[in-house]
Amino acid sequence: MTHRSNRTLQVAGLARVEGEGALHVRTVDGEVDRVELNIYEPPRFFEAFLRGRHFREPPDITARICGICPVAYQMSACLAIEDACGVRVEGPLRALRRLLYCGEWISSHALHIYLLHAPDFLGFPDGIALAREHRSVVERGLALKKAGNRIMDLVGGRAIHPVNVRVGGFYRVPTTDEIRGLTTTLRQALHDALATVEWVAAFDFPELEVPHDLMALRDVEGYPLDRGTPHISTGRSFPVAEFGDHVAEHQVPHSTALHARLDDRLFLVGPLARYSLNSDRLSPVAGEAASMAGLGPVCRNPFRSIVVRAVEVVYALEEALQIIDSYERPDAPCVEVAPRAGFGHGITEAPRGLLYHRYELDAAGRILDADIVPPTSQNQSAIEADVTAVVRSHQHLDDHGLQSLCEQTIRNYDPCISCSAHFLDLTRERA
Amino acid sequence: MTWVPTPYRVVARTVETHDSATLTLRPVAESLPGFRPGQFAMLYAHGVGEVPISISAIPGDGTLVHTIRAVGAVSRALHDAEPGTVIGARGPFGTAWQLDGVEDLLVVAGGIGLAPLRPVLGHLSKRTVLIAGARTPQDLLYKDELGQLSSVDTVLTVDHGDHDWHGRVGFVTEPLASLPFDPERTTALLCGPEPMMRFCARTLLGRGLAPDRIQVSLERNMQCGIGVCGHCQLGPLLLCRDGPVTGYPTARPLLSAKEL
Amino acid sequence: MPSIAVWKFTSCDGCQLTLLDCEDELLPLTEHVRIAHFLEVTSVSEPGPYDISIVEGSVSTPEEAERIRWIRDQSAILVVVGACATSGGIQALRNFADVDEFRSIVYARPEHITALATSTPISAHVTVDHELRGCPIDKGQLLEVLTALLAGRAPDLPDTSVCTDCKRRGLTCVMVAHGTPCLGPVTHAGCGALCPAVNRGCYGCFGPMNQPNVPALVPLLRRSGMGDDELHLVFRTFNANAEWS
Amino acid sequence: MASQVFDLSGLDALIGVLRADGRVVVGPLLRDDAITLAEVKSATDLPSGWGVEIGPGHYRVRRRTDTAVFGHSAGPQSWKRFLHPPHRTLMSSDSSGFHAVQDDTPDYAFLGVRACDLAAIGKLRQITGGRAPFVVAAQCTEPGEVCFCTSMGCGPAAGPGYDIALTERIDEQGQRFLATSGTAEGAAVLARVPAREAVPEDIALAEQDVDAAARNMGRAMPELDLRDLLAAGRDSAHWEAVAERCLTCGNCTMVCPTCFCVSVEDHTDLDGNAERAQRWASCFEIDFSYLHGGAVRTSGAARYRQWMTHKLGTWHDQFGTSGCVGCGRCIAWCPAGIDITEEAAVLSQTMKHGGDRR
Ligand SMILES: Cc1cc2nc3c(=O)[nH]c(=O)nc-3n(C[C@H](O)[C@H](O)[C@H](O)COP(=O)(O)OP(=O)(O)OC[C@H]3O[C@@H](n4cnc5c(N)ncnc54)[C@H](O)[C@@H]3O)c2cc1C
Ligand code: SF4
Ligand code: SF4
Ligand code: SF4
Repeated sequence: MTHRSNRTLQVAGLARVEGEGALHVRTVDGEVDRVELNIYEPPRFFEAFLRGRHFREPPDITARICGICPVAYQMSACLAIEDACGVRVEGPLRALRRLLYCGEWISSHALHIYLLHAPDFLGFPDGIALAREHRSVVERGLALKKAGNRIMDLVGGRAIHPVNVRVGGFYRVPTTDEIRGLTTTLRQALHDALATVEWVAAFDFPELEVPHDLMALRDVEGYPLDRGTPHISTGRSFPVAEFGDHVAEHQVPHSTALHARLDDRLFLVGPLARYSLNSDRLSPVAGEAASMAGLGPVCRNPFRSIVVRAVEVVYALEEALQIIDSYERPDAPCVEVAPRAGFGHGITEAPRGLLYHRYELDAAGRILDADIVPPTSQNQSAIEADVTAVVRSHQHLDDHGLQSLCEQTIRNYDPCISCSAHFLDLTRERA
Repeated sequence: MTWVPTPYRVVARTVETHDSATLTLRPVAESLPGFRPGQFAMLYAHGVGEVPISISAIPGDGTLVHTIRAVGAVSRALHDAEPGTVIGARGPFGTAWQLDGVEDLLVVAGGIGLAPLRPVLGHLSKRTVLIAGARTPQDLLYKDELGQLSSVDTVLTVDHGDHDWHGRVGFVTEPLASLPFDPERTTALLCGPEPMMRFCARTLLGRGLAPDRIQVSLERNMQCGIGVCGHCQLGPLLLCRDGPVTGYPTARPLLSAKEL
Repeated sequence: MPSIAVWKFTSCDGCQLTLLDCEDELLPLTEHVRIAHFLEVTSVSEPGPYDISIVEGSVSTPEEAERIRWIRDQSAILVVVGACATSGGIQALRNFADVDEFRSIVYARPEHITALATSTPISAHVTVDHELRGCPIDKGQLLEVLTALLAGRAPDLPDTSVCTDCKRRGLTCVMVAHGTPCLGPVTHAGCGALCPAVNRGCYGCFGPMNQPNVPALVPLLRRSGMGDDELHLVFRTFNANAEWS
Repeated sequence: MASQVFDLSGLDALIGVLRADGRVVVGPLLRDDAITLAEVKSATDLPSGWGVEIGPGHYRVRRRTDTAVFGHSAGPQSWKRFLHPPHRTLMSSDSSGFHAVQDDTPDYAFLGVRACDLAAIGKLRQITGGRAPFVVAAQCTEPGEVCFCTSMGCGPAAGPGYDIALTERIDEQGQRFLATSGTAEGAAVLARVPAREAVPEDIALAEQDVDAAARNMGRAMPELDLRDLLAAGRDSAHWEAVAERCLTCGNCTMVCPTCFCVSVEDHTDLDGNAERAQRWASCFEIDFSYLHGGAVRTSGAARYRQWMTHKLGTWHDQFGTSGCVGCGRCIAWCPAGIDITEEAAVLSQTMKHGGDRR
C-alpha cells in the first residue's frame, strides 16, 4: 500500500509566478481525483472597457493587462488595429518593433530563468537566497535582464508600459547613434546568455513528455516573434483571422481565468511549442547553443523549458544585434493609419506564448468589440494535466516534496496570472 | 557662499518638553563666527536634511545652543541627537534683535518662539517683562529657568490648562492688554505664530506704542540661508537675509496680505 | 534588519516588477532589508508584523477590502505604489458603469466570481504613509522612498506638474512647439517627462498634480485638435477615479 | 575697441579658436523642431536659414529666405541651463565628515547670446555667482513677436558684459559678421580669427540694423513704474482673473533666464552616504512655500502674483534691478499663452479704475 493514499495538497499562494493563484490537488486511493489551478486574481474587465474607446488607445490600455509583457500586448494590439485599417508596417519600423520585442523577451526570460525558475532546480526558496551562494551567477542574470530593459527604455521610452509605441509605429524613432549605443551592452549580454544556456543545461530535469498539441507562430523567415501564422504540431495551420474558430475559451468554476481548447483538444503555447515548431529557424549561434545544450529539434519536456528560454535569449540578442547593425533611422516615426469599419486580428509571440487580439471598429475608429486571448489561459488546461501527470508518477514523494514538484511544474510555464485574469468579458457573461 | 556645514558635536542635550529639546554643540575643529540674538543657523542632520534653527543661548565659549521642536523628519532627527552625535552647522544668518538704545523691554513669545528670544532675557540690565504663551502647561519652554531670572518679570499663560496648572489661561494678548508699560520707553520683541504677532502688535499699537518700537521675527520656508534658494521671500524681503527680525513698519503690510 | 513585505491587490504586476527592475540595487538592498513576504519573488513568507509594507493594486473584491485592513495592522509603514493603489487604476473605469447593470452582469454566476462594483484606492480603506504615483511607478522614485525610509528622512516626491521635469530635462514643449495635446501641465511629476521625450503628449499616467487647473487646460487641448470624445477619454483612463478637478 | 568683419568661415574659425583654448562652445542648434542650446563644434552646426514664428503659447521653426545663423529669437532654453544647471550636487556627507563637491563646470564660451540674455546672465550671476563664461553676443537685428527688451532697457544692442559682440548682416555683399571686442580677452581671441578691418560703413550699417530692431519690438511693457504698480496691486482682483487661465505648471519660471529658485533635497544610498543637491524650483509649486502645517501660497492667484511681482517688482528691492529682461520666453512657452506685458497692462488699468479687492 502506498503511504497516504488519500491526500490533499493546498498551495494557497503560488510563489514566484506573476500574479496570484492557488493550487488544489486531491488524491483518493492513490488516484488523482482533482487538480485545480485556481486563479483568484480579481477580474479586470478589459474587453468591456475597450468598448467605445478610440482605436489608437489599445496599445496603451492593453499594455496594462500585464506589467511583465506589455510589449506583447502593444504589438498584438497594433497588428490587430492595423489589420482592421488595412495597413502593414514594414521595413525599418517593423525592425524597430522586433528590436523592442527582443528587449522584452530578454528581460522577461532572464527574470524567469534566474529569479523564478532556477531556484527550483537548485533547491533555494528564491533568487536572493541563490545569490547568497552564487552571487556572480545571479548578477549575470540581472545584467542580462538589464540589457533587455535598456532596449525597451531606448526604443519604447520605458521598460514597463512603454510610452513610445503607437498604432502605425512609434512617436519618435531613435537616432542611429542612440541605437548603436546599445551594441557593447548587447555583445556582453550575448556572452552572458551563452553562459546561461550552459548553466541551465546542466540542471537535473525530471522525466515528463507532454502529449498535448503544440501551437506557435511560424513566419516566412526567422524565429517567430512579432508576427506569423499559427501552426500546430499536428502539421495543420490556419490564418490568424480564424483563431477564434479554433481556440475556444470557456469558464471553469474554480478560476477567474478562462480555459481555452484548440479544436476541443488540450494544447500548449509558449517556448516549448515555439521551439519545437521553429528550431530550424534559430540563428546560427542560438542553434548551436541549443544542440550543445542537448535540445533536439523538438522538446516536449516542460522542465526543460528553462533551457529553451535560455536559447531564446541568445536568439533575441543575436537578432537585436543584427537589427542594430543594419539600422537606419526611418524618415517618419510611423505610418499614417486612418480608421475604417471592420474587424482586425493580431497575433504575436509573447514570451509565454501566443497572444491574440481581435477588434471590431466602426468607421470613426470607435471600438465596438474586443477580444483578447492571452497565453496563460491557453495553457491552463495543459498545466493542470501536467500537474496530474506529475502527481501520478511521484506518489512516493512526501507532501512537501510533491508540493514543491507541483509548484515547479506550474512554474515551467512561467504562467502570467495577471494577464490571464484580464477577461471575463461582460457581454459574454451576459449571454 | 558655502554649502558645506561645519561639524559640531552635541555635548549636552536637555529635554525641555515632550517634543522639544535643547542641544549644546561644540565645534569639532573650526568654529563659526559669533551669533547675535535673533540670528539663526542652518543645522544639518546627516542624511536627513538641513533646517533653520535660531540660536537660543549665547554662552560665549564657542558653543552653539539651540532648542528644537520635533515637527517633521529633520527637526525630529536634530531633536533626537544624543551627546556625541556630529551635526553640521552653517551661519550665522539673518538679522538680530535691535537692542541698541533700548530702555524698557517687553518680550512676547508664543510656543517655540521663545527660543530665539531667550538670549535676550537676562542679558540686559534693562527692565524686562516677558509674556510667554503655550498651548498647554506641558508645552511651556524653560519653565524652571525663567523663574530664576530676577531681572525679568515673567507672565506665563496657556491656551488650555489642566488640574496642575494654577497660572493664567488664555492668549498672550490678554495680559498684554492690561500690562502697565511706558510707550515712550518700551521696545517690544515678538516671536510666535503670525496671527499671534499680528494681534499682539495691534494691541500694543492700540496702547500707544509706536510701530517702530515693535520688532517681530518672521518665518518662511528656508533651504539655503544665503539668499539663493528663493523660498524665503516675503514680498520685498528675502527673510534669510533681510529677516527674520524686522521692524513692524516693514512687517505690517506684509503680514496683512493674504498668502504672501 | 528592517523587514519588508510586498503585497499585490488588483493590478498588472508592473509596479512590483519595478522593484526587480532595480537590477543594480536589488542584491545590495537585500543586505539592508529582509524580504519577509513577496510572493512574486520568494516562497518564503514570514508572519507579521512588518516594518515596511509595499502595496500594489486596487481594492476590487470583498476579500481585498478585508486583507488591506489586516496588512495595515501588521505594518509600521505602508507605502502604496502605482495608479491602481493610489487611484483605483484602469479597472476603476467600472466605477463609471451603470452599477445595477454591472452587478447583474458580474454576479450572474456569483459562486464563481466575486468583484466589488468599484475599484478603489488603498487610501479609501486605510491610512497610507507614502504614495508613489504612476502606471507604472518610476524606479528612481521607488528607490528614493526605500532609501529615505531606511535613512529616516522624508522622501523627495514632488507633487507639481510634469512640465517642471520636462523643462529641467531641457526638452522642448510638444504643445507649444509642435501643437501636440499634452496633459503635462496638470499631471503629477515623477516620470521624468517620458512622453515629451519621445515627442508625445503626456497622457496623465501619474494622475493629477496637486491642485490641477484642468478647466484651463481643456481649451488648449481643444486648440491642439482634441475633440469632445477624446477629451472625455483622456481623463478617463489610467487614473479615471482620481480628482482631476 | 577695434572692429573687424568676417564671413561664415571666420565664424567657424572663431569657434575653432575658442575650442582650441579648451572651451566648450555652446550655441544655437536645431533639434526637435526648436532652436535649442547645445555644444557646437563648427559653424555648420548652427541653424543656418532657420527662423521662428512665435506668439503667446506658440512657437514654430520656419525656413528663412536667407542663410542667417542668428536669425531667430529666444528659444525654449536659456543660458541658465549652463550657468545654473537644473540639478547640482552641493555637498556630501559620510562617516568621515562633510565634503565640498568638485566643481566640474567646463570652461564655457557662449555663442550667439542676445542682448536680453546677456543682461539675464548678469542678473543671474549676481545671485548665483560662479565662474564667468566667455560671451560672444549676437546683437539683435530682428526681434520676435514676443520680444520687449527695449522696454526693459536690455536690448536690442548688447550691453556690457560681452567679450565679443557680433552683428550679422546679409545683403548683396553676402553674409558677414561685424565683430567688436568688449574685453581684452575678447580682443585676444579676435586677433586669432582671420578677418578684414571694419570700415565705418560696416559699423554704420550694424548700428542702423540694431536701431531698426529697437523700433520693431513685438511687445512693450506699459510705461510706468512697475515696482510701484505691483506693490500697489497686491490685493487686486486681477490675480483671480489670471488664476483662472494659469495652469500653475511652472513653465514660465523654468524658461525664464533669470528665475534662480532652487529646492534642496537630500539623497542617501544604502551604505549610509548622503548628498545634498539642488534642483530648479518654481514659485508655482505648492510646496515651494511650505511651512510646517501647510503651504503659505496655495491659491493659483497668490502663486501667479508672487511670480510676476517678484520679476517686475520686488526683485528691485532684493537685488537693485528688475528681474525681467524682456526676452519673451515666459509668453511663448506658457502653454496658456499668458502674457506678462498684457497682464501688467491690465493690472494697471484695473488699478486706475479702483480695482482693489479690499
Ligand atoms: C529663521 C527661523 C528660525 C527657526 N528657529 C527655530 C528654532 O529655534 N527651533 C525650532 O524648533 N524651530 C525653528 N524654526 C522652524 C524650523 O525650521 C522648522 O520646524 C523645520 O524647518 C521643520 O522641518 P522638518 O523637516 O522637521 O518638518 P516638515 O514640516 O516636514 O518640513 C519639511 C521642510 O519644509 C521646510 N520647513 C518646514 N517648516 C519650516 C519653517 N517653519 N521654517 C522654515 N522652513 C520650514 C523645511 O525645508 C523642512 O525640511 C525656525 C524657522 C525659521 C525660518
Ligand atoms: S519674465 Fe519672461 S520676458 Fe522677462 S526675462 Fe523672464 S522669461 Fe523673459
Ligand atoms: S519668480 Fe518665482 S521662481 Fe522666479 S525667481 Fe522669483 S520666486 Fe523664484
Ligand atoms: S503663467 Fe503660464 S507658464 Fe506660468 S505657471 Fe501659469 S500657465 Fe504655467
